[in-house]
Amino acid sequence: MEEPDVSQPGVTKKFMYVNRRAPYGTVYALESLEVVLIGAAFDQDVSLAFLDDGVFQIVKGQDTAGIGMKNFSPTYRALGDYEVTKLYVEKESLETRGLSEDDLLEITYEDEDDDWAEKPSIHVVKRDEMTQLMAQQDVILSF
Amino acid sequence: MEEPDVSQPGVTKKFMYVNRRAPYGTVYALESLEVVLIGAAFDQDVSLAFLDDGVFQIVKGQDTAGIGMKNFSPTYRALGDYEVTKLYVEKESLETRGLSEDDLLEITYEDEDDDWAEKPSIHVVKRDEMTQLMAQQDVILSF
Amino acid sequence: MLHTINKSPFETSTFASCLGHAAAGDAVLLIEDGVYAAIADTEPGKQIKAKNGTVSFYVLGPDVAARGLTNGSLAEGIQVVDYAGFVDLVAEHEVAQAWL
Amino acid sequence: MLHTINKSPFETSTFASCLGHAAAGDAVLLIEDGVYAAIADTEPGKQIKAKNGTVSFYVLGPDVAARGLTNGSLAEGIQVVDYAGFVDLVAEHEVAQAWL
Amino acid sequence: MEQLVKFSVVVNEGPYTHQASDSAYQFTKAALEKGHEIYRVFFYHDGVNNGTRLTVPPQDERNIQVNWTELAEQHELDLVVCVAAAQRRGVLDKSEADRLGKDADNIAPGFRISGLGQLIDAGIASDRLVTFGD
Amino acid sequence: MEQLVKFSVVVNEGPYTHQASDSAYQFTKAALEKGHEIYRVFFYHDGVNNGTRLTVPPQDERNIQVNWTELAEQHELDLVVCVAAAQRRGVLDKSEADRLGKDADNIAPGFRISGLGQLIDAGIASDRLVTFGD
Repeated sequence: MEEPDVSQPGVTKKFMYVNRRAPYGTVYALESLEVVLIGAAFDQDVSLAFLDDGVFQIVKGQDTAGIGMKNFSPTYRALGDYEVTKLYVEKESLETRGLSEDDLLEITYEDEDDDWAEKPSIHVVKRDEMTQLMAQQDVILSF
Repeated sequence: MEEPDVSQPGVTKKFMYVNRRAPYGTVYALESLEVVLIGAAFDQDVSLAFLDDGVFQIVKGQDTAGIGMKNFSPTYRALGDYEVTKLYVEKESLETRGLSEDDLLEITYEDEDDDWAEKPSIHVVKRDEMTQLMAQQDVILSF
Repeated sequence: MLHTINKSPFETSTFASCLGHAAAGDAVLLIEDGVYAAIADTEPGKQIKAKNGTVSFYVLGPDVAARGLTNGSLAEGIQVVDYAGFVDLVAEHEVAQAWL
Repeated sequence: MLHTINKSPFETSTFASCLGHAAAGDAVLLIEDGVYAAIADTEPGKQIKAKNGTVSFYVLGPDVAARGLTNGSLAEGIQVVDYAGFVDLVAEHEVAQAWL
Repeated sequence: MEQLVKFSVVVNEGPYTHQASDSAYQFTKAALEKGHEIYRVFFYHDGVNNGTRLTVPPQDERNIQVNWTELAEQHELDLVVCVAAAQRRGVLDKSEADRLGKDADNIAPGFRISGLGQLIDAGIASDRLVTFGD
Repeated sequence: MEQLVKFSVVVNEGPYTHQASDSAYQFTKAALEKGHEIYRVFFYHDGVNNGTRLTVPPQDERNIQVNWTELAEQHELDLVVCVAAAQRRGVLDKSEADRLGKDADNIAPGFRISGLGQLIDAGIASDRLVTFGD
């Protein structure tokens, strides 16, 4: 049903998914993740940015049994299998929310260029680094 | 289609409609106004509160021709005809937004208890007065 | 009066506006993304601590757990309730006002 | 880069976040409820004035008129465009980023 | 003993996009379990989109419309979809569809379409009105 | 002379509740009037609700669905409704309805249902991607 329909096989663009919203209160986080998974089939240069309330998406220990909704946070941990390995998290956004990197999911990938060594996908960056990363993109998808 | 179906004819409750959102960007202001108009047939003790971005709903001079949406601001001026005569506007909300009472629609009603004298429906109140008004209500509808 | 807040205090001004209109003796219940206001040692968490006593603060436990927050990470004095407790709070207060 | 903002700066943190991530030479276009940020002598209006020059600010005229604001009431230096001007701005910048 | 209360619930957002409908459902269920009466659940704004039977969520996800329909069946709930809001957004029952010249309808079992007066009536007739929205 | 550009437009909110669809429509129309190409309009999240033919807005209000349908007819626009988002929210075409065992469909003329890959493809194939949402 979801066949990759790569109309321009030669083109590689830098895609950034910008996540600025908390999970569960609205569906944007979940449906954004669905785009990332489908997009992974297109062999583009993909990164994810988590800033503002978006950092709450990757907080560990989520347990949704009580609200009757699906806990989709484990899917972030599987992103490495889809070759999505660059997750940039804004330091200032964490701090404002009383969070540190220890509160986040452990998300890693196996680096095929380095004997499949397991490496962290999450990079905590300062706001001005985030600004620079955004400036390098060809396509920015925000939901 | 919209017959008033007053199930408890003897009951009069204090209803307050709390408006906290700007018009046009979202439909809440318009659809809230639709409730006020229908609600007027029920002979309750009705007031409207405008605070936060809700004060933008009653700014005068709205011209929606360029965005292809209906300008519903004239309807606020007709509220007196529906015996909706108490519109409380929060002073602090106006000030934060660079507005004063002069920027608002002139909304008046004819007072049947005072020889049909024309009187202002809008009352600019301070935040603590707004808090007190809210505390007196039986039903608060917020959209 | 019972006030409910369902928005993140870091994203919208709803939390601030509600606190600005909560009278002494009122109760405030944080639900959905509103529960983020309860995180201790944040700006909203400190405001809750400061206002606690004048106003009673509650947070919906199932929404806290969904978001990976632990009850221990919440600002002091906030009471955690479940949906049945939410129902009780509405029943106990004459009017419920939703801050959306 | 062209940034678009469609939220009121008085209601959400979108405006603040966008300005915090706009690089020198970028353009910012205010649309829908985002146009309220352009009102002179408000906190966001002052921030626009302060950042103007480093970043170029635009506002969508039809959204300004719909909300009863006059071009004279807008912060100094903001340029008013129509939908055709919006299209031009997107065309002139390599990437458009929507701050929602 | 706790005092029993007559509630009405207002749902202002559609299914899935916002948690409002889920929260309203959990609240309503909890109130019924405690023996309270639910006088009415009123769906307004995008909330009317909870009342379409055409939704097909993924199998590992809750079916919000079916949840409401089943709760209504179990407890004889009055689920009212606002007619004006529903027409704007394309939620119709058979008679509305016929009257408006539409070739299909999509209202879900257990929901009925009626006017905004039903919301005001709920405010008057209920002890408490609880609103869920965005 | 101005350079012509290939745009794609993303619409993330449904009709009426948010201005997003109106803004996207005005933008698309203006781009076409200037001679630019619109490669695709992609409807995601609640944006899929723009694609139901069952809407009946008041007569003095714009008909957002009809606006899109007519613009698509005039300019051969590719209006794509995301299948996953549409199923969650009850927007179906005839073949989806048949396949999923639903007794009605509601897709509007000029819209087609397809996968999220169409969004990524639009990002790759277009010079500019413009998003309208909430």
